[in-house]
Amino acid sequence: MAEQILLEARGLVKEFPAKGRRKVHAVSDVDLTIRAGETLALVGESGCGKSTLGRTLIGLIPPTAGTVTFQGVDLTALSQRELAPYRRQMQLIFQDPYASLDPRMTVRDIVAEPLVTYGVCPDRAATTQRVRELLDAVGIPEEFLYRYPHQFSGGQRQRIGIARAIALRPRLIVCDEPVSALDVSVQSQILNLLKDLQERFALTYLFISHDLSVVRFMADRVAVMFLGRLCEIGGGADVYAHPLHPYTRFLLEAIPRADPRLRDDSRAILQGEIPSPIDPPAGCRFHTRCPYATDRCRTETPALRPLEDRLVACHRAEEL
Amino acid sequence: MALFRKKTDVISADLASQIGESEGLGVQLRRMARKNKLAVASAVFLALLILAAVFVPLLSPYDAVNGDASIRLQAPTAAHWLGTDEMGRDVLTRLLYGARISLAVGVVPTLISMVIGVALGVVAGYAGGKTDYIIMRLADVMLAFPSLLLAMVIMYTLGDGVMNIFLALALVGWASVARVARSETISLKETEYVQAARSIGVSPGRIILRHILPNCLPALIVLFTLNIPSAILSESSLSFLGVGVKLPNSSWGLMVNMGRQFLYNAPWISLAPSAAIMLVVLSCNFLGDGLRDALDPHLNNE
Amino acid sequence: MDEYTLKIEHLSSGFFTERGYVPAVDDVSLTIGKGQVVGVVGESGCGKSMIARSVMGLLKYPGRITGGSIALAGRELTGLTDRQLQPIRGRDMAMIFQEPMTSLNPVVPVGRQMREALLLHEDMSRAAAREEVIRMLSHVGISEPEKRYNAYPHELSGGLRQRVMIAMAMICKPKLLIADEPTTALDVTIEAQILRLIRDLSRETGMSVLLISHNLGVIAQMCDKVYVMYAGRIVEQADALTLFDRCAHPYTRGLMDSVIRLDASPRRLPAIGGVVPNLLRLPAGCAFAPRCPHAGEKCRAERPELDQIGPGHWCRCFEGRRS
Amino acid sequence: MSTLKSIIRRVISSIPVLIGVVLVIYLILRILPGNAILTMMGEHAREDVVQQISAELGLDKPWYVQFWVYVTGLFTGDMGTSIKYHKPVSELIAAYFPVTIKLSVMAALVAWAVGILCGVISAMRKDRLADRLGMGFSLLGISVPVFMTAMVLQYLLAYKLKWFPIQGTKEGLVCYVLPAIALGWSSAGSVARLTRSTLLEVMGSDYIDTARAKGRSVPGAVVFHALRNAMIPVITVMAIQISSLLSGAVITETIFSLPGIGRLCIDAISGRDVPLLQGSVIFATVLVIAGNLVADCLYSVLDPRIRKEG
Repeated sequence: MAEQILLEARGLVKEFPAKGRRKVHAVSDVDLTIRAGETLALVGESGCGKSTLGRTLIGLIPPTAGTVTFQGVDLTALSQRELAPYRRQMQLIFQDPYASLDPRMTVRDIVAEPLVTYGVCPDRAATTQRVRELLDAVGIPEEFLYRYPHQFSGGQRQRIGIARAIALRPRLIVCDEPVSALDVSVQSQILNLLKDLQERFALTYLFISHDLSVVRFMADRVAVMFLGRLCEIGGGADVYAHPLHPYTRFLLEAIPRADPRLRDDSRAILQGEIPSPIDPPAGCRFHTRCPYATDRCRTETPALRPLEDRLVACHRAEEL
Repeated sequence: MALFRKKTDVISADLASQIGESEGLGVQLRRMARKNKLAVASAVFLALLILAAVFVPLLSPYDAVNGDASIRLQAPTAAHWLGTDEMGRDVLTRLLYGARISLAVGVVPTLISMVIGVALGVVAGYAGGKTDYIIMRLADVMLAFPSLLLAMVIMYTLGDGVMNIFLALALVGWASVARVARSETISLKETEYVQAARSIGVSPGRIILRHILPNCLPALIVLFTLNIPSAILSESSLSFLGVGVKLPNSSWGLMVNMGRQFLYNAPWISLAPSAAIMLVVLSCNFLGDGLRDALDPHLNNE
Repeated sequence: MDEYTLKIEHLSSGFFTERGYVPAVDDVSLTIGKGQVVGVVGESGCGKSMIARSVMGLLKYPGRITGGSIALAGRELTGLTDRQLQPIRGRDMAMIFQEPMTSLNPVVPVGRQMREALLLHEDMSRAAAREEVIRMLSHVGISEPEKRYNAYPHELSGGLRQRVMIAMAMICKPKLLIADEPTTALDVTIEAQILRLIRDLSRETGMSVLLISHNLGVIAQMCDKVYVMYAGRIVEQADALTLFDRCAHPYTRGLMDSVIRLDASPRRLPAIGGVVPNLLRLPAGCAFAPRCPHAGEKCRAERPELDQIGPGHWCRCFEGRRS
Repeated sequence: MSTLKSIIRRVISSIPVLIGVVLVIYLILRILPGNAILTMMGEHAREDVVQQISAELGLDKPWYVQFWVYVTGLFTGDMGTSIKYHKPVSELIAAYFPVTIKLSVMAALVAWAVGILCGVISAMRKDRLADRLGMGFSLLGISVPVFMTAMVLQYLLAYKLKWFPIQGTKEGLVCYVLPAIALGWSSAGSVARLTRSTLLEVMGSDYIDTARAKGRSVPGAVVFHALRNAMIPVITVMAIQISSLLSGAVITETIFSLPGIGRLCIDAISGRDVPLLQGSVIFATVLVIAGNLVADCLYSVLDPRIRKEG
């Protein structure tokens, strides 16, 4: 796996204004590196800020603080116009197959939009031919070229969204919950397609999802996020085999296994509600739900530190 | 925050997508025609009225300006379908001449206010922040005025004349259009396909032209067909109050005003133009409702 | 005969649309014993939610029941008018829905909405009802129930709202709880809490549960008996252990294979080819034939019946015994 | 208490709109081509009268100074003096406005009560006779011009059947019945149509399923759950209706010769009386802003999600 760093975020912070002069701490002091050709999964529950982090990394949302360097160039220092050549190399795949395609445009125009925006092809005919190739690469038959989005099933629409995302041969694609709205059988088809395209076009994925099983299949590395902060980053197999951070452990144990024999009602379940990102708990933000929390956890925010070939943000990771 | 679309929404669209044929704008309009007879009838009525207004010199033997005093204040007869007025002129002929101004007053200022309103509304909606605040406060101010009073004041300063009416009604009408355009833009701005265009690097101008406006179209077309009648009503009210169209021009509102003093012995002089206004407004409303059903994307999926 | 809490026989219901009759539920039979948790699993559009709504008599227009019988604790429901069903809904059978975000009235405090469920069926004073609601709120694990009584839905998280929905459903101690994808819209840690809550309440009160889900993990963790549905028909039925151990129908096998294992990293996922069939243009013979790897001539021509292939194990497939 | 705070906040937020209104009227009357003041002045040929009026109106000073004088005057209730009646404008308005208030309030109450009732019935009886009749009535209300209804009512019920006075306000409240009906009908029509569509939409939402699953009957679900949610968008339309009611009032007051603000505007225009016109239009607009304020407060009472953010 190429070791070359494609994208690196340092001290990334994103805060949104909330009602009454309060702030939503969506992303707080995140350091993250994405290596060329890998699939880094960003996993966490709703409201943990993973979508915001994904969009901030590719410059769709301006960060409140911190830097994002892409192939050695600091994007946060660039103006919108200077950002254009880099934005072209980073694309986004969306969650909702029914909202990510413009209902008034034919499939041909939807997939052609990136090509037209950057004048990739000399003329209309060349663009249309290019669109045919892209649709073929994602398994959409040619005769559907001039149809409208609402004439396609959920799975087919997601394929069209993917064709649009790979049109400009990007280096990095952020997939934001790409299969959450799809049925199990259609999900597998799309996940297989994403893996094939990764190999064929040497793509790097930042794969955002709340579904831990999907992440297990897709991810080379996994970054677990809780309330705007990263609590654990490591190789997929290792993290799932023996998680170090208590939140990761509870997350993995909470997954309902498709095996009635594993039904023991005694296993520990994480209690309490997901705290609000508007006024997150002090110290380690997980301490309000963590059964192992100590005074130190309640006051001192644990930094992401190396432990057993992984990075963990927990004071008591060694003892648990 | 709803985590993601619930599965059942996905199926109803799946089911619908397999059933629906290829759906261009043309097909949608044909479906509307089948489903909504009233809208079609209204469209036909309006078309006939416009034709009659344009070709009235050929259709009617009578002169609209000087009448035959001997047949003054005559009830509707075979010769004069809608009777004659106090000057012995044929009411139906005057009605068709009046239609020219009344219909023009329905369409022209509405078009102007649509252009101003959509432009300001979309910019306010897409840009947000201070520009949004300024444009919307201006719209709030214009909407605070009772429209008729504001139009009256504008007509008072500009002086009467058909062109001034166009300007007055346009100035009064743009604010409500801006408000609709702004709310449509704000909801469209949040959709994923607009975010997709932004993430590709499409410029804001192109996003508005290629994504926002086409998807605003259904709401704007419906708004246009519904604003025409309110403009016609405003003009007829202005003329009725004597601050709108003045002689020698004639419009339905003016005819109603002129016929008022004969209301008790020759009611048809006022009632004919009033009925005409009602029919035009009714057909615009039916047409508007029909278009709304036809152009509403998720409606034609069921 | 009423040892079953719910007994459905040859139920058919569907939608009378402009483009023809859509047979969402086609000749479904299902039974739930006292205190038993029964699961109905299948992908979107297989008709599982339609069964739930048929039992409750809450079919959305243009849906209607077209055949079969539904007996709740021995009492036949299909013939009843809406007025006759009202006293049963909420008292003898209750339902919770998939979207906690939109299942509560946004402009009425949650406590008052629960009190309404009580006062519709029991004649007690408002104060007594309020006490019972607060007791029920703490019983489903909601902290500070007095404060939450006056909270509005938008002030509660998804998990809390689903607990309120469960408390509301349980307040009249119904014999049957119908849960239509109760945790699909929830995060995995909250989902675990809600599933455990439903299971504990069922055991505690002997209440039967009809659990509808597309997630095989949820079904495996919760259900004693499982019905697998495809295109409006039951294709396989067995107790949970048998089904997950040796399922017979190719579609069930396909679903089981596409469940991602956490302890393996396969190169590719097995996927069921093709698309969910269009209920308006169902193929002759077995509905799964177009997507089935073992489909033969017989499968495309005739419609297989649901026949027994083992103790409590039924399968609708000619080749059923083979796999 | 948070609702009081939100009410005060809304009153403050409507001040800029008010100042904007005065500015717009002021500019229209002075800046737009065909300056209204000059047309007014043109009428009085004699030189000394011209001097006296321009001094009185302070026309020699730059327009923004005049504007400032006018605005500060407004707050003290001094809206200048009417040229035609040689009386302070505020005095005239004080005399005329009760008629318009009575007329529009009666029209509004009748219209909204009928509108909501008709909308609810049509929604409950969707696509049946009651629905067709209700929607037909509403559509006619929207389509028939106010002056037509007024004239027909006056001709039939007042002139022919003599049930109501033909015009004037001598016989007290009964004089307002016909004008209120003529004025209210179109507003009732749009309220009915909107009530029907929002109610139908709300009836499809999940919490109505929940209510039905609790054992609520359909009418019960409508009364206890759907109606309150459906009223929220209807309130906003009612606020917008206030300004069209006042527009209609001008016409009905003319036909039934009721001495209201509308008539005052007409007299001001025919008498070329700028201060009076300006004063009465501003007053009418203040009524609209006040109406919107009431609707806003009702809105936050009805919808807790708004009230909380206050």
